[in-house]
Amino acid sequence: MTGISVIHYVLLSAALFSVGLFGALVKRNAISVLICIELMLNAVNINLVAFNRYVTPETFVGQLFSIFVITVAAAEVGVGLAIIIAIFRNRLSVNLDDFNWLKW
Amino acid sequence: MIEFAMHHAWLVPLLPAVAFVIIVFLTRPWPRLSSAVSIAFMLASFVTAALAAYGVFTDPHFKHHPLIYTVRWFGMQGLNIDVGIYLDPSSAMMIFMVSLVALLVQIYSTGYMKGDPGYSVFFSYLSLFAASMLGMVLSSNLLQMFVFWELVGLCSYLLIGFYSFKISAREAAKKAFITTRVADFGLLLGILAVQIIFGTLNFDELTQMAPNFENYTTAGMMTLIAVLLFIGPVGKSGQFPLHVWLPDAMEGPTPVSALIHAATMVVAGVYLVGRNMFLFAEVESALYLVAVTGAFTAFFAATIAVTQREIKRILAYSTVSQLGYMMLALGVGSLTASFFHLWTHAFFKALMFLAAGSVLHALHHKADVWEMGGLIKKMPITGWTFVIGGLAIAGIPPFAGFWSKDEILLAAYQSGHYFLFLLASITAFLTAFYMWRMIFLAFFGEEKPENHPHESPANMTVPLVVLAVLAAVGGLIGTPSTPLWQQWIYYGHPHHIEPNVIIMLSSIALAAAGIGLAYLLYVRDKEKTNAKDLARRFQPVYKLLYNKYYIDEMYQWFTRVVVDGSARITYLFDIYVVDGIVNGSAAITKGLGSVMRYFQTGKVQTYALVFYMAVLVITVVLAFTDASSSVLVMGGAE
Amino acid sequence: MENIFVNISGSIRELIGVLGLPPLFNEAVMITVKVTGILLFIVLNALWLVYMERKVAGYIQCRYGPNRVGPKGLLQTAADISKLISKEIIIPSGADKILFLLAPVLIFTPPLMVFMVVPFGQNMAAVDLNIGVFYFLAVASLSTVIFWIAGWASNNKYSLLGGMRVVAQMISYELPMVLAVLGVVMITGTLNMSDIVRAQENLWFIFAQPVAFLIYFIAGVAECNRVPFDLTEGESEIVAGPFTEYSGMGFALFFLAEYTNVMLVSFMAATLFLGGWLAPFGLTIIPGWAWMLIKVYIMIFLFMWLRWTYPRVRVDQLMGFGWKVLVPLSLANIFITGVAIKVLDKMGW
Amino acid sequence: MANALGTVSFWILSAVIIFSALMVVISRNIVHSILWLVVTFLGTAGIYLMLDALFLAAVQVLVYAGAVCIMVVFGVMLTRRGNIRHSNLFNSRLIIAAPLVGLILSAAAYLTAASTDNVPLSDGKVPADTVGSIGQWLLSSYVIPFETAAILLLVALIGAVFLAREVKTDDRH
Amino acid sequence: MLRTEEFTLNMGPQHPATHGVLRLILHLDGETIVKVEPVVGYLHRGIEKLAEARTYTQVIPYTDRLDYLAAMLNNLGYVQAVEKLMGIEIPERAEYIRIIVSEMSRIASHCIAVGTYALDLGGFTGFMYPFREREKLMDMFEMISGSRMTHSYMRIGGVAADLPEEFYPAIKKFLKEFPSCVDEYDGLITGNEIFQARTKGVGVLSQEKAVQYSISGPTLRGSGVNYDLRKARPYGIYDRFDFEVPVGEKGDCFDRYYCRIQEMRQSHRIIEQALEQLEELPGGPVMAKVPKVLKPPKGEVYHEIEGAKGILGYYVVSDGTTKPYRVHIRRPSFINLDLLDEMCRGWKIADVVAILGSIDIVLGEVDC
Amino acid sequence: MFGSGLLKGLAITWKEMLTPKVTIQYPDEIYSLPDRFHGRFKLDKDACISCGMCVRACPNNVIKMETETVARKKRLLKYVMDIKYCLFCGFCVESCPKNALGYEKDFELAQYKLDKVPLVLVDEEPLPPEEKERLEAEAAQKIAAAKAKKEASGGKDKGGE
Repeated sequence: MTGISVIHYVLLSAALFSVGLFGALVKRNAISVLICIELMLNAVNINLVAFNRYVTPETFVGQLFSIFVITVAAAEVGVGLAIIIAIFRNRLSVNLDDFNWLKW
Repeated sequence: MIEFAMHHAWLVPLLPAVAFVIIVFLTRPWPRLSSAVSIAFMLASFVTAALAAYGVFTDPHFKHHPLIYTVRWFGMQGLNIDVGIYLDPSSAMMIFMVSLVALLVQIYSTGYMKGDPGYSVFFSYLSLFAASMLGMVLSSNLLQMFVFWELVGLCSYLLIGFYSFKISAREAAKKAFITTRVADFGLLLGILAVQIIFGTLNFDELTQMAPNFENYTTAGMMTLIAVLLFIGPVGKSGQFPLHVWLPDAMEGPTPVSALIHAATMVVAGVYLVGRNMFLFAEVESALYLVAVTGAFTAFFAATIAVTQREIKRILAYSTVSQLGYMMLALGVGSLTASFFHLWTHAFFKALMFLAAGSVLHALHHKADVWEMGGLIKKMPITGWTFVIGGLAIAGIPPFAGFWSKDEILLAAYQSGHYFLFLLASITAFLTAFYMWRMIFLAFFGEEKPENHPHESPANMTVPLVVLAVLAAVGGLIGTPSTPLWQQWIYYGHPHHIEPNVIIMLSSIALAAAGIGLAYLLYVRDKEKTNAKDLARRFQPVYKLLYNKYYIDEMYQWFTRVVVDGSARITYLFDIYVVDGIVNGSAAITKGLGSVMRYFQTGKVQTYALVFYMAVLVITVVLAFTDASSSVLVMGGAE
Repeated sequence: MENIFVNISGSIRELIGVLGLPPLFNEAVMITVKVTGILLFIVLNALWLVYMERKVAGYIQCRYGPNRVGPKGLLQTAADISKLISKEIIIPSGADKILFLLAPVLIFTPPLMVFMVVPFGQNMAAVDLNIGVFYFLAVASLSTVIFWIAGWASNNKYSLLGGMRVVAQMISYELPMVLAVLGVVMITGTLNMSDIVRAQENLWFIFAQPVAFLIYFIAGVAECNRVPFDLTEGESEIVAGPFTEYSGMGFALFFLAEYTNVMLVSFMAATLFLGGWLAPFGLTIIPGWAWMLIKVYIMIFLFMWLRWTYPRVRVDQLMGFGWKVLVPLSLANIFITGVAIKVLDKMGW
Repeated sequence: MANALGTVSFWILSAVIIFSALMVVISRNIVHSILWLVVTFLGTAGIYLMLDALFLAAVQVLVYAGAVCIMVVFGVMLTRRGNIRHSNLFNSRLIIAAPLVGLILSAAAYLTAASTDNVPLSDGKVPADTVGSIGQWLLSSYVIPFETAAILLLVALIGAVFLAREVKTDDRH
Repeated sequence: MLRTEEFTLNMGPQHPATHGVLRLILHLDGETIVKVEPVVGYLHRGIEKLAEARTYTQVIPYTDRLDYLAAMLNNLGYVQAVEKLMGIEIPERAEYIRIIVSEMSRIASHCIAVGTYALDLGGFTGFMYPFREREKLMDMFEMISGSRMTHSYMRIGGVAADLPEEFYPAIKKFLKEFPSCVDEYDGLITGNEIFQARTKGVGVLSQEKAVQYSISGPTLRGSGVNYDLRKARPYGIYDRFDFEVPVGEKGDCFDRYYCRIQEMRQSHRIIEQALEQLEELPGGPVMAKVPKVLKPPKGEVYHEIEGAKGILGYYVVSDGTTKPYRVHIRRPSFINLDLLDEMCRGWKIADVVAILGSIDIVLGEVDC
Repeated sequence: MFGSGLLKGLAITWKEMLTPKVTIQYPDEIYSLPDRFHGRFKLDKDACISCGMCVRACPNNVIKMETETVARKKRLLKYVMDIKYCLFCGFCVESCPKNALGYEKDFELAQYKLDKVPLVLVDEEPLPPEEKERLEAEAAQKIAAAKAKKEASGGKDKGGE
């Protein structure tokens, strides 16, 4: 076994992303979908940081991107939860399958 | 100082506008402060205007070369709109007159509006009104003029409807606004036509182009433009048949009426026609239309005024009538006479309105002249200034009205339109009659015991006195022996009309006759039996006149029958044809949609699923088929 | 005296070095030794603090406090703990068993993790982390989750209410705390705790940043859920908040964790504002770590004094105070600090 | 030796991350999901530490584990209804989604493995003062995104407050 | 707009803040109170019924157990009611002793009210200091009657025994120290900004509502109604003393609390004056001449006094035998509790505790 | 000023912390009880005349008294107070015409066993029948002797009982 290289991290990221994607596609609870999207964002962050470390260690572009991603994720969770709560107040449900008013 | 004022003439409208802003945003809670701000700014504006006017009138250079400052407002391909000032003798005269009257009205208002809950607001409106009018006067192009024109309309709406708790005030404000809006539509069309045909709206450029209009368009088109442009003034200046709003406009506070009727709103139309004289002058027919409209309006309004009972209403119809005079003068091609009358009329009409306001103030808004009487003893300043105004409007020399009216009659006579001249002469007689009928009824005769009039405070009488002086001597700048006016304000070349002694004398005679008749009917005859008898004898005529020829009722009928009827027909068309098409296409879409909607579940996750399927497919296709794109996916350089 | 602990650790290192094992192993052993030492220190201290709290309470309330078990009641806490250990752990029906049992264990983790970077004295931090202060704030924020787990897993309405209160309160007061600490960080320009202590050689930051200290202290009290911010366990309202259903050892662990948290906040206050191991008035005869302890104990006493003096605030007052007073105040403090730094910099200080 | 340690910790952390992420998805109780999510985040922070991103690791813990999860917990509590033990179930798309995700993962894995040689690796050293460097970067080259992010957070804050605000129908007094 | 689910919380019967076994069913919206349902009766002992099977004298120890925090006042009300029924004049010395002990009792009760109120709001030390003073009072009660809480000291026709000699130095010491102690409560509890923030403006009880619901005692006076039976309808010899009736302004929790603090000072004044006048009296009997077996004439009587919690009334019906036909007690705590729901609505859980504490109920009295 | 109240509170608690404590260390130190203290009851058996006033005065029927009449004289057999129902109102003590019933300064009445709770003040066996008979006889003799004496003195001493 040769040490750990960037490929390992990318594979880890891919796996995490897949799990998150899977969750986002198949969970019923809206909040659950939201946290699965967080998983996906985390996978992206791992990728960014890994490439930053192995490709351009002297600069911090990847890390900076990650910081921005984290920022956006925080904002997204805040607003997303607010929307879910608002919907819940009206419909008394967080089941995404009940939210089908997006058609006609 | 004078130089400064001339080159910074934009300050004249700007100062009242600033006052408006200050009052609205800062000083509204403190009424006295608001009025002080308003008057201070107005005074500054007046001083600037006076200095600028002085500068213009002392330098002959400006006779033919107006002072123009413009900046580009916005520009694009084929449409360049400037904004700027256009200072020539006409506009200089106007800014001087408007700012002076506005200033006096504001000073007057401090007394008249005292204690009103909307005191500050009123002054802010007055400031804005003056600013709009001054801006309009100084406009360097038609569009700018139109903008201020509309602002003037807005302000008049606000001020007429100032007592918005009164239904009649609200109705009057709406009427004024809608009527003038109707007319403004014509004006806007005219402006558009000018822009399309000449490609510019600037007066200086248009002045160059208009004489050679054949290069751009046909004579018929020119006529159309002129007529369209004229529609605006017809509305704004209360010409027949759009005069209906003007008498109702006295629903606003009296200082507003004075401002509207004397200096600002209504003369805007006259000014607009005068300003665009270069267009009208090119088409005879348009000029004739103006003349006929003016003459008819003058006569028509005068006849109505004979029978009216409310003091402000009589004055309002007299305004309509006098405006008709001005239009007539323009129509017969005499800008000089028209503007001269505008000038004198501003003073005596403002004077009379303010005096009427003073009377109403004293009588607690009892407006019927028949219920007044002998007021001159209790209110000497108001009474005598009113008498001066009456003499001026009736055309008794040497008061201002005589000279300007004489000028108009002369111009009409010389233009060869004798019928119009006749109409104008009769109007002069009627004017003298109904004016003095009012004066005799209100100020002379027996005092009515139920009235307890008192003289108004100084801040109301001082403007009256100032205006009375101006009404008395304001015409002396344009007498045949001192033709200062004629040297400065003219269209084309300096106007020089030989004084016609016959016309002069006949006009004096007519005026004297009118006054005399009024004296006979209303002073000598204590019981006024003759007047009543006359009214009874010519009952149909009297009723017709008293009801203002039923014009309002005709409009009502027109609206109800013609407009509503045509609307009904259009409605049917809309329902069956237009809606048919619309609904038909909707039905087709709906039918399609009912099939297609099964693809849209409304569930986000399903969409995401499909989305990722596509991602997968694209990735696989890109990565495994095309060598060049696989680089894209796999990254890095080969 | 000053370097006694450093010397001890050095000699241990030498001792292992003799064995000739790989350096990594040596490092591992050293870390284990340090961690064990710190753990022992903390747990024993927490026990002592429980006793101290009760003594302080007693003296403030015209009584003696514990005085039966052992001399002057010194063994009271030990007795209590042994009693609690011997008690049955009751798991309420409907509780989330695993989480219910996990929460008291986990509650110790964040403070202990933070203690790894606290400089107990000169060169006496187990790990001298580059971003020490930030690490403290980050890890400390984890305990919120654990409190909430305890509240939620109990399946009790009071517990849940308490859990929600903990979360709301700690989140709200974390923000002013971070911002208050930021004032210090701005002055020093480092997040390393040892460096921050060294930067206070001339002037303790309590004098340079009095407002920040005050905010930090108030936020610290709230973070530890102590009076007047002890809403989470306000016994007159929601019985004992998240701990209502805990009995026996579970309760004891929460109890000790509270004191660990108090100690942690006090240590941080001493480090950030009170000059850490630096001796005041040149009293270097007392070793640095002792000074540190003295300062920490002053802070802890302050905590106790407050607790036995003040009533409790209401939950909306608490949140309002946090968001409407402390946050703007700390922002203003940052702003003023920034301006002051720039100005002093320009003046050549 | 250090290399071996790194390898071992990488595998451990990866196992923790993937396992806890799977637990996030599989748990039938939404609260458990969130707690597993915390574990995932902490594992990710560990990965950052291995990648010499000390600051980012702390940010990850502070923001994700400390704040985001708490927020989600609040969301769960505010939308609680019925039995929380079965609050996080699968829906009917499982049959399609599972193979799809599998395919995506294998495609990604294949492509990653296939493009191993294409990554331009660098032997540079990570600067010692990570926090300082990040600060420098944020306030020089990236000051506009930085400020934009600040505005984004503000907007999100206001938006969230507005959306989640309860419409009060009656007043207290 | 649908609202979030209502949350029902059972506060009590075993809860630290309910002052005994009171159960409050709280209907919550988040932490905000929608409705409070007090459930009483956990401490019901049937004292009124028990009284029917006892002789007139034997009822006295049961009255102790109504408001066990101010037992002397309960005794006083009952014995005065029976005396009124029988038309007994009691010796002046006994009157003075009664005043002294009942005002002491009032202070003792208010000490508890103030202390537990501090405790309810989380200030534990504020709980201990008033207890210190109460302890001294109870020592004195022990000297007088032999019991610390349930004294049974008063008798129909007087009191059980004259004051003992050792009582005088003790009460003088207490009177000297007490004002500074009240100052201490003021400093520790009243003046505390957190305490004020918790109580001011909370649970406002309007003057009209208070009168309508027949609220009494400091709870009523906190709402600004100046009604104290000792002033309004003096019983016993209360008209001989100079004291004021403290009155609140807004009717919030703070005013109710602060009324109690001020009442303690006024009671202190009354005791001082009573003691002074008592010492000038010659010695004499403390019991009127009453027969050994009491047989009041047929009839009924209602007598009310100003208790520590409010107006305490006794309604006694006699059928001419040795045992009362019916005894009914108007318990101020029970009546004051009526408005709890209304005062709590819209406030938070923590405020329920504050409001309940400010009403100062004793469950022994509520449930009777 | 905001905060002054908070500081004052701190000052008060600080002062109190330094004040010497007066707590009595209960089992070690003895609390001096006043004379009137209502503690354990004591009965002067010799003074008691078994009149039953105390039994009647008790509101709660705490006192159980058994007597036997021997030779027209009441003799106290059992005097048991079911102390768990006692209100300590003191009516029994007050009602005692002979001041035979009184208090002790002992308040530690707690017991480990329930059957130990009742306070047994007098517990004597009834006299055996022969002893009783003997006493009766003795009394009868005495009476007879007295009668004889009376008759001898000629009914002078009438009130002698």
